[in-house]
Amino acid sequence: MAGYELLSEQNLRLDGRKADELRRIQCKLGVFGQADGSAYLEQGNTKVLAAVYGPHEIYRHGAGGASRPTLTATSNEQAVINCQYSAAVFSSGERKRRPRGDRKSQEMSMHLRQTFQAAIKTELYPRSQIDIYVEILQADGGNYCACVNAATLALIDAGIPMKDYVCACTASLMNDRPVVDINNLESTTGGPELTVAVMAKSGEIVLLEMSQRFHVDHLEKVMDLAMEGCQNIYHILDKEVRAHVSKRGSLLGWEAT
Amino acid sequence: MDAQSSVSEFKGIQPLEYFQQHIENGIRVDGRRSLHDFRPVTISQGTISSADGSAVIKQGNSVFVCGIKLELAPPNPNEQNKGFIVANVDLPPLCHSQFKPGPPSEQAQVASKFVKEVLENSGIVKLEDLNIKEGKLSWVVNVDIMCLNHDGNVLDCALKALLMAFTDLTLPEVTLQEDDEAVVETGGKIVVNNEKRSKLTLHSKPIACSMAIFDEKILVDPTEQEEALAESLVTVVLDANSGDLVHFYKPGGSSISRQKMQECTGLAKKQYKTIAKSIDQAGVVTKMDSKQSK
Amino acid sequence: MPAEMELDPDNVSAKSSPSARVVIPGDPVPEIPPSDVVILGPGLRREGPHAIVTRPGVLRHKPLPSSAEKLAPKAIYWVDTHAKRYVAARGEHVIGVILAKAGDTFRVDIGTSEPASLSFMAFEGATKKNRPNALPGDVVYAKLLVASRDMEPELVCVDAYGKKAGMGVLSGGGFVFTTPLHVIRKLLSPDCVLLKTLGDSIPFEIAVGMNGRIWVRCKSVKETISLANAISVAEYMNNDEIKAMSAKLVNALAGF
Amino acid sequence: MRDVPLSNLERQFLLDALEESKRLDGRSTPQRRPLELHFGRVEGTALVSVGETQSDHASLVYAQASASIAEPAVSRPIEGMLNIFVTYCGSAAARFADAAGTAGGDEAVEVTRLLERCLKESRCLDLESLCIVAEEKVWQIRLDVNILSAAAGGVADAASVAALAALAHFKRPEIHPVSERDPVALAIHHYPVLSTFAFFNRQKSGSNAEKIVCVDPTWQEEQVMAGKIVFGVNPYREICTLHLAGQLLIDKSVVLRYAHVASQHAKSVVDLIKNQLHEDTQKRLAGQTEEIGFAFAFKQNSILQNVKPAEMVSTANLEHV
Amino acid sequence: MPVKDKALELRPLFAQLGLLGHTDGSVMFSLGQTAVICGVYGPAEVKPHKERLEGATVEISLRPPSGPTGLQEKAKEAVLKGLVESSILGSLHPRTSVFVSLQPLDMDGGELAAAVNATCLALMDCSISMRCLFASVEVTRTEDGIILLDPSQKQATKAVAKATFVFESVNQDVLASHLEGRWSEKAFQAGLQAALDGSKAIFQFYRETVKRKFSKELMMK
Repeated sequence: MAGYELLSEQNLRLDGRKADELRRIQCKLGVFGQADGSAYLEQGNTKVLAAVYGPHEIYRHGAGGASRPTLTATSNEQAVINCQYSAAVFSSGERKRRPRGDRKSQEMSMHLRQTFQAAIKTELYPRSQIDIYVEILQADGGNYCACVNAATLALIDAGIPMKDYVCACTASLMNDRPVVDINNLESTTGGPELTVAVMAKSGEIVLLEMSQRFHVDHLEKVMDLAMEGCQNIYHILDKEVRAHVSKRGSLLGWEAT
Repeated sequence: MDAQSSVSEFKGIQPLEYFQQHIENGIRVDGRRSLHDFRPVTISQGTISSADGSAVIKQGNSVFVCGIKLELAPPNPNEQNKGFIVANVDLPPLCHSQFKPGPPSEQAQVASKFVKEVLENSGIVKLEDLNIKEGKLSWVVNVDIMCLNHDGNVLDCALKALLMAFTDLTLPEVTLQEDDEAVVETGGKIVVNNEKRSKLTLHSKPIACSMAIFDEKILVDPTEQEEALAESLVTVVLDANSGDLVHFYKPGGSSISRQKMQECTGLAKKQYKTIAKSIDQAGVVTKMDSKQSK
Repeated sequence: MPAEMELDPDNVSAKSSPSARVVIPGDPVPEIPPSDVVILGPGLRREGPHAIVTRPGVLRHKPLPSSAEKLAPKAIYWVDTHAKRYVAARGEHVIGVILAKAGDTFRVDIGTSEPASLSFMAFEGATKKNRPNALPGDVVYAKLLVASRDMEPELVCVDAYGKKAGMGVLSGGGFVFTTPLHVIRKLLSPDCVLLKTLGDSIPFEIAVGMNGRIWVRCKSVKETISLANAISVAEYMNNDEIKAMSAKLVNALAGF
Repeated sequence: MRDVPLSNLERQFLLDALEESKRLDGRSTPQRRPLELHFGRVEGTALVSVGETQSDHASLVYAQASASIAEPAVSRPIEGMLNIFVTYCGSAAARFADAAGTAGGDEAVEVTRLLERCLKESRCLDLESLCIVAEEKVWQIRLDVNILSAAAGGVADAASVAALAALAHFKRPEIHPVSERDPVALAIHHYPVLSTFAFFNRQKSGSNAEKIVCVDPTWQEEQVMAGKIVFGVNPYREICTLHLAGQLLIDKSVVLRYAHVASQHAKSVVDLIKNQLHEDTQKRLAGQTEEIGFAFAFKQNSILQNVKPAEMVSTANLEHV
Repeated sequence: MPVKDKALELRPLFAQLGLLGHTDGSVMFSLGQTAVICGVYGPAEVKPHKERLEGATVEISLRPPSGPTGLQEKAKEAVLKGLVESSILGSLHPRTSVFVSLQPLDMDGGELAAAVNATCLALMDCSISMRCLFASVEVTRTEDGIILLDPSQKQATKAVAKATFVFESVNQDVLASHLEGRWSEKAFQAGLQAALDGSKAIFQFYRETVKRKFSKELMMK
């Protein structure tokens, strides 16, 4: 498509990966002192910072507001999740005019909120609010996924109870073959992009997004690969969390078992 | 002393009654002797040297400035032989406490729309006159009317300021290098001769006369307070050259009968000639000054 | 205000005979005498000596009763109008949805321009310690104690004797739906056979709020849905049509 | 302004009814509501209503396409542009009645993005045919979608039909320096249509039990649902948009199943658009100018009607009860 | 003044009340082929900073058929606001708001007049207490002085001047006026007279519409 051969004859992609290979993920928990929880994550060249504040009392003028009309009972029964997605003006090739507030950022904020409203045990914190801020420092495809993964780590760092890890991953279709975790070049020149966020252990889908078109018959294999990608990401995140906790724990004087 | 303080108390506590008593006696709160009198008008032209045409008008306590700035631009592809007029009325927070900082207030937008409509209806400037070379270059006339002190009758004042600024306006001579296709884009081949300036032909002279209706009585040139207490407001715009009705603006408020309407137009007709004359005289006096200052 | 003329009562009754008719705002009603011997109900007001219509609808009147009845010595005129938005009126029963708790009161949405307040103490048997058990989103059937254009409406769930008299939190299932206000007036009018006809064959419980909300509960979900539909549909039916529709509904529910 | 709140009783009743596979408006769970489509007098305008067209329980969406000449984006010098703007009008619901014009907030963003994905990112419009001079001048198509009533829910679905219909109906002026040629229709590659599926958790059995799925949810159902899937599918069964959100955990097979249902809906919608378009074109050709436009549609009483004929309501509602 | 009879007739009027489910009053209105949808809420909740103790706050939101809301819409909103404020009995509902939302659908001449008439019908459907009704008509004048009442876009192409008048129903007084182009005194009076005659037909139409709405009610009792 469009002049590029995205998948070579040896089934290698432009950046040398195999079709089912993720980009390198590096992450770190607890990077800020100010926030209640924070994390930094690199997925290939996509770099994200996430910070979590809360639970605290509800501020009326949160960035965003409820996506559906505020239901009478909701805030009395469960925590309000407030998310803000922002991409630094220097994060992509052309300078962005404004870091947030444009339609795509608003949508991204909305999706993040929906995702974490489902994953966090919100019923434990009635009449409270939890803020999740994510900042894209460098964008190279799969922004939503990187945000979800980083926010999951930040929430864990903040000690907020969740039902499960939420992991997100993208997948696409090249020459009728599914490929996982696509980068910016692949997504702009290539075909469709499918984004999945799943609960890692139960395998249930929290969010599913797709753009561009492809035939229904291909949906299953692309989705399968994306979900497999989520599982792999889960293992990477989980390893880092365990390492982080045992390190912190050992500093506090208890032995990691 | 005593009487004075009781008057000011009366005014403060029962503004409507205070006002009513004046009107019943055929005088105005600001000291005018007749319901049909205008407040004194002073006009100066060419006060803003950075503008291509300007005027300041003071009508009672209402003060308005109008500045006209010229720009060059390629004409609209659909109307290759026309220029542009962009008119805007601004009521900034400094002119009255009722205006807050931020986007233009509803009143300012309505006034802008009114001025625009009068410009179109009266045909004061022919857009064809603003064309320099067909399909290549035209004048953009940016008219900005700003209120410095708001004491009623925004529409009259704005229109007077506009008219005076237009009479003051001079256009520099512009020559366009021929047989070059990319003249306008490059901008290099346009020669503007600021020394040689010419007047714009004005095809009409729209004069507005605003009236407030209060208890079946018509108050000409209402102040801000009178406007607030009035039942409805009417603005009649007549062309001083032809006597045609250019605009009859009545934005809601309580209804007026057809007799009242006729009475309003009648009053306006009586007034517009004197206004036109006073404007002309004011213009002549100050024009000399402005020339010297330039 | 010009002084209103006193008018001969005989003259009044002679004038107030024309049948009901459709009127629109601004219409004068010449048959209403320029005096205080009539009561002007909703949709009418006086301007000088004349009565003027302010809301569109059907002009109705209750003629001057015979002089034997001393209790209501005035003729009543009003306009039957169609509206969806409720304006609170004192003493009316309404169905509200609790929005929030604020101090010792509930804020209750009754469809008016501002929420009504309902004190925790305005329930049967309520004391400082024994607070009513209601949450935001719950539905209450209550009576308007205070309703004025300048004040927040106030609800109570007890009558003058401190008894609940059918009012309180509506619990145990059932369905709430909204209809235009004139449907409520029709349902409650003594001439309307709808509820009686339906009740003959389907047992149900109902609470009717003057604010256009109706709560119904039947034995099954199916019956409740049918009943709610039947009530909404009856808006444009006369009594014969209502009877026919009820019969059809009962048959359908029975499985024919 | 505040909306009328949905009470706990209504929520519970709705869920109880769904447990028995019953819906308040008498539909079965996989049943859609009828759609009505009308074209305006001006080319590129469409009005879509969805819901009980015999009462005021209907949603109403108006879409208008217009064109202007603009400079192309640097990254795509030979392509025209399509911009979509969704506004919730004050009449849609009380919460949108605000003169300051928040224009629907998050809800408008959601519908806008869904339409953008469905129509823009799926490249259903042939943007290259909108190029006039490469790198200099291209046609910019502006699509305004105004939600006039949200009384029956299903706004996104109706908006996609209205938007697509407006694009199909639109004719842009032909730029030609010599003669004034007839306006030309836009080149549309394929017709993707949104369909929404609402998911509800079963109350009694465990969380693993299969979810209850409602096609084309009403506004009450939208308030109570646990989550939803929105598909943008064209009649060729190609997925253009997929959006799953809410507090919902869904199995993969479910997604696949409803993708097929959505494509059937797309087919019927595209048939509707094509039929109506054909009728409209015929009338225009025949010069029956009196019989085109919304005013004519109003008079036909086909767009909604507030008199509920007794026959229809009482029996129609009972069929599925 | 040469005046043709046909020129002084209104185009066919049509109104369907109460179609927007979430509003308190609504109408689909058409004047010839010009079509407008209008929805009204009221007396409804008011924002604290807009609250007025002496009466209802009126807000108008007029959407353009396409593109962002511009100066033109703002000016029309101001006219409509004045009309609604002077015709409803707002003092009966202090600290509330009356919100009018308008969407023009098809434009074929007389857009402002159609918006005004739709607003009046929607207010009636909402059953807000009103002092009087209002009706609006557009008139145009051609070069040779012919007055046309309520012309369609096509008929108005020859017009050199346009005027829209709004009348109230009780005394047939003028509530608002809006002029485009130049009018001589005489032509203006002729136009005003034509518009006044036209408005009578609109008031009659209002009555018919309300009669239709209440016809069942009358029959029932």
